[in-house]
Amino acid sequence: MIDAHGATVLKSSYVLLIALTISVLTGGVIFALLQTPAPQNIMYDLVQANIQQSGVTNPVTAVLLNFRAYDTFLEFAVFFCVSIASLPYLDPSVSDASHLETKDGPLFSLVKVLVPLTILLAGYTLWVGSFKPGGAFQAGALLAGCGLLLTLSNAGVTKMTGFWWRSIFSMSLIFFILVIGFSYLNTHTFLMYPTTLSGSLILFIEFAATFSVAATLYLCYLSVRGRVVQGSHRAG
Amino acid sequence: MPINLLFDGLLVVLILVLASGALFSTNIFNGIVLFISLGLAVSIAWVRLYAIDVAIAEVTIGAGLTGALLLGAWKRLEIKKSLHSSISNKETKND
Amino acid sequence: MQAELYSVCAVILFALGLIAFLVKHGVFHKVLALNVMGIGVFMLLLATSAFYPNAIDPLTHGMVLTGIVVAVAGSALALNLATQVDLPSQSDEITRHDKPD
Amino acid sequence: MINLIDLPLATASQILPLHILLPLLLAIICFLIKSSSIARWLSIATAIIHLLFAVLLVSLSVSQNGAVITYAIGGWEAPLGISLTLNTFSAIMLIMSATISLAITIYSGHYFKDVEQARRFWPLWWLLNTALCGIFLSGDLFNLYVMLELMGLSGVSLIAINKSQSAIKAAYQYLLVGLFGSLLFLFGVALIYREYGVLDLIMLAATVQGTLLTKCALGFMSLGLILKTALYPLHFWLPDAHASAPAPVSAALSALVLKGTFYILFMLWFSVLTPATTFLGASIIGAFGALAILWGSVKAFTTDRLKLLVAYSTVAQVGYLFILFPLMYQYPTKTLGAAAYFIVAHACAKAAMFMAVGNIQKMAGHDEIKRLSGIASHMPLSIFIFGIASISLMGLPPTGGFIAKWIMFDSALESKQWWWIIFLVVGGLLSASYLFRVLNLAFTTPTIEQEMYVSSSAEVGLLSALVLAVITIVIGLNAMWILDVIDIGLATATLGAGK
Repeated sequence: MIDAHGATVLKSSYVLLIALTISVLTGGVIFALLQTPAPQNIMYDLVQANIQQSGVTNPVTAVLLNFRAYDTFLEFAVFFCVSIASLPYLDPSVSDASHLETKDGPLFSLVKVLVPLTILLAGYTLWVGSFKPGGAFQAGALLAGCGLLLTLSNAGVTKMTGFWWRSIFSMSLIFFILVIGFSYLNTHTFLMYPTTLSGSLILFIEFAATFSVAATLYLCYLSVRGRVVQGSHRAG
Repeated sequence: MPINLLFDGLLVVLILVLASGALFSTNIFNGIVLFISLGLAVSIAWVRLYAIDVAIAEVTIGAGLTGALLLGAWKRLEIKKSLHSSISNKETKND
Repeated sequence: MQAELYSVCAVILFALGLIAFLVKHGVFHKVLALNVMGIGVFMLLLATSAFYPNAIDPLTHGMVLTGIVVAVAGSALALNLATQVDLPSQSDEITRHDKPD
Repeated sequence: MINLIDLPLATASQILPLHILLPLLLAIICFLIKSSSIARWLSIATAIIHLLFAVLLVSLSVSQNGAVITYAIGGWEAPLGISLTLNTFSAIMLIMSATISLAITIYSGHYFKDVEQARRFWPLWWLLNTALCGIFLSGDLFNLYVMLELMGLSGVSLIAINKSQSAIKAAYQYLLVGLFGSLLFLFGVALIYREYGVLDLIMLAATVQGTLLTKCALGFMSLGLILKTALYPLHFWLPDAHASAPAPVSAALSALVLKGTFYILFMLWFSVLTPATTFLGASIIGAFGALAILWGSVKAFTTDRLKLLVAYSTVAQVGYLFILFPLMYQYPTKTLGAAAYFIVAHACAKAAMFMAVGNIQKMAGHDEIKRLSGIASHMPLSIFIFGIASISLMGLPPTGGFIAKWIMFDSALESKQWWWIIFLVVGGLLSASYLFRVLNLAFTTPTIEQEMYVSSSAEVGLLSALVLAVITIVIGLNAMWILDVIDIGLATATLGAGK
């Protein structure tokens, strides 16, 4: 039915039937959508009224890490799950000397400039998230991109199953739980930060999350790319 | 106002064309490249919809990293396929 | 008007992804289709908040950010598993053609 | 035990977030520590504590006479923040999932001898538990989506745990189906948000109307959830996924994960988006449920592998759950009790059955039904558990399955939809035929002595499965008492109050 590499082709009559059915459905949904008036906009006022207590001035960060921090917490759990699932597929010999680029190649000199710049940019994105657009996910993605550049240029890759790597993968959740515990002692409510500290606590979580997100995304890339077999690009 | 709307309209058409190109192209590599361009076009749409945070995330994660993952997997499968076919060629020769 | 335009585009994107997911085979097309469906949903959410350009609802932005990150996690796992599956060998190919589908 | 009636509600509801925090914390610890035996004992201890919390919650819910208990996370009240909600139905789901996960935890400690596999199993297993508790407690539509994804991804990773080709293929297919289903659900959520601008379930239930857009949204959400619950004909992924996973994972997937998605669907239909539902829609779903009973039973009868047989029996049993939809529409109070009873009875029986089958497969080295003749003399306990679970699945007294079907009969008669009874009876007969096929073979003496070396200590790991089997009998014998508890809660609960 669903095959990873399947090249089987459905009969064109089925394709036509599926396309027709979905088109009719789509028409119905669009018709219903255009009939419906705009929803009441209660959230804007609510966010504006409470943003003073959230500790940050960027409303999106306030939503992600304060008002609906529970969702973000679980999203970190999703990422954590993916990192556990991907770890066993990581080939330990992933960094063998089979790569296309040598240390003198043009890519390497580009990387030498790009990597520190990306790290700086990631740090800026993380820090700016509390009052302007930006935040942990964007910064984490930038960091992961940085790791990706390093891999492309054949810089060394460490074994990612060690204890320190594992603690980086779970760092976002650990810091989050620490913050939850600390706040609980003060406010006696799950996930309610003490108002005076909330800004720094949010930054604390985002800081950890950046590394976890970056490490997980990087791990995903490495495990998906797998090991480039010696001399294979010649054979292919 | 109409010029903005015209821009939005063109952007929507571009997005739909890129999406159908990415989904229904027979060549996988072209599909992936079109998908990455779709991500970039969509992030312009996010800016138009007043969501700059989301636009940054879309460029870095949606287009950038998903694209890198797709390309990495594609390359791996290509290599696997070529190895596979060379092995089966050898087998038939031996027979 | 802008919000409506993008809502309609969102639904069409979702439908395109839906068709491609059901019709196309192979991991890349499936993952691309899922991602396009996701983009459709995100566009619908953001278009909803664009009804009030002067009072943007940040909840939708939060949801879309969460959604994008969850989508990339799912795609990564799918690609990961698909690259672990061995290619169908010659004999598999033959048996598959014999099977009445 | 603390007398919860005297306890202020605000203090008592502090247990709610612990149900998510505790498993998640354990997932991290199990991931970080190297020793799988420490992880195992920690897990067993935590599972016991978790069960105690669940018992506390149920008594809390009963002491509130089934009123909905809500807990605003972070102190942010509903439209802005997310709140956890607990009603009697979800309290029953929680205590069921805590009991079964304790049993599976103990069983897994014996099952995973391979250190690598065990080390991967524990963190993923606790993430799955987090997601399950999260689903039963969630009071927010978008949060439900995140929980669904967490449950789907951890389930997929658990299937692929032994890295065999068939397991990876099944996991891949399950993953695609899961992601697709979740996206359909999310599209529905986006449509709902487009119309009403709120995500909180209780607020939504108060404002929702039966407009065309809401109907579309409900349609998409139902489709996604039905796909994830594996209702015929969208069940195609289930047999592979449940049969290629390791036995504890199969038990969890069949007994708990399907119930999680079913719970969301049931709640959406009968307590949140009720104005958008129609009797016609419910009847169509019920009709597919009836087909699922027939199809699943026939496939179970013709398959030649024991694990596949149990997986197909899950397809059939899911059909009964969907027959509840049209009944619920006409006769909510009684049917709700039937739903709770059926879910608990099936979960216990199916988990016990998968554990027993896993043991048989492990000891005999295969699970081909033909070659299992005379196995009862080698593995009496496994076959005994399989037998009790079978009786419950067939719906014979004195098990919980019997009571569940009895109440379903009753509500079918009361709501004047007698035709469903035909399917209930035929389904019972069919399941008897395919289960007796195995039991019959297990007790015949094989004509040719087959080589089977089973050490007597091999069945120690099955003690928890035995407990589950005993539970199916206990809930069958104490039906009146349990039904009273359910009725107290459900009579006043918001679930079903919409009708």
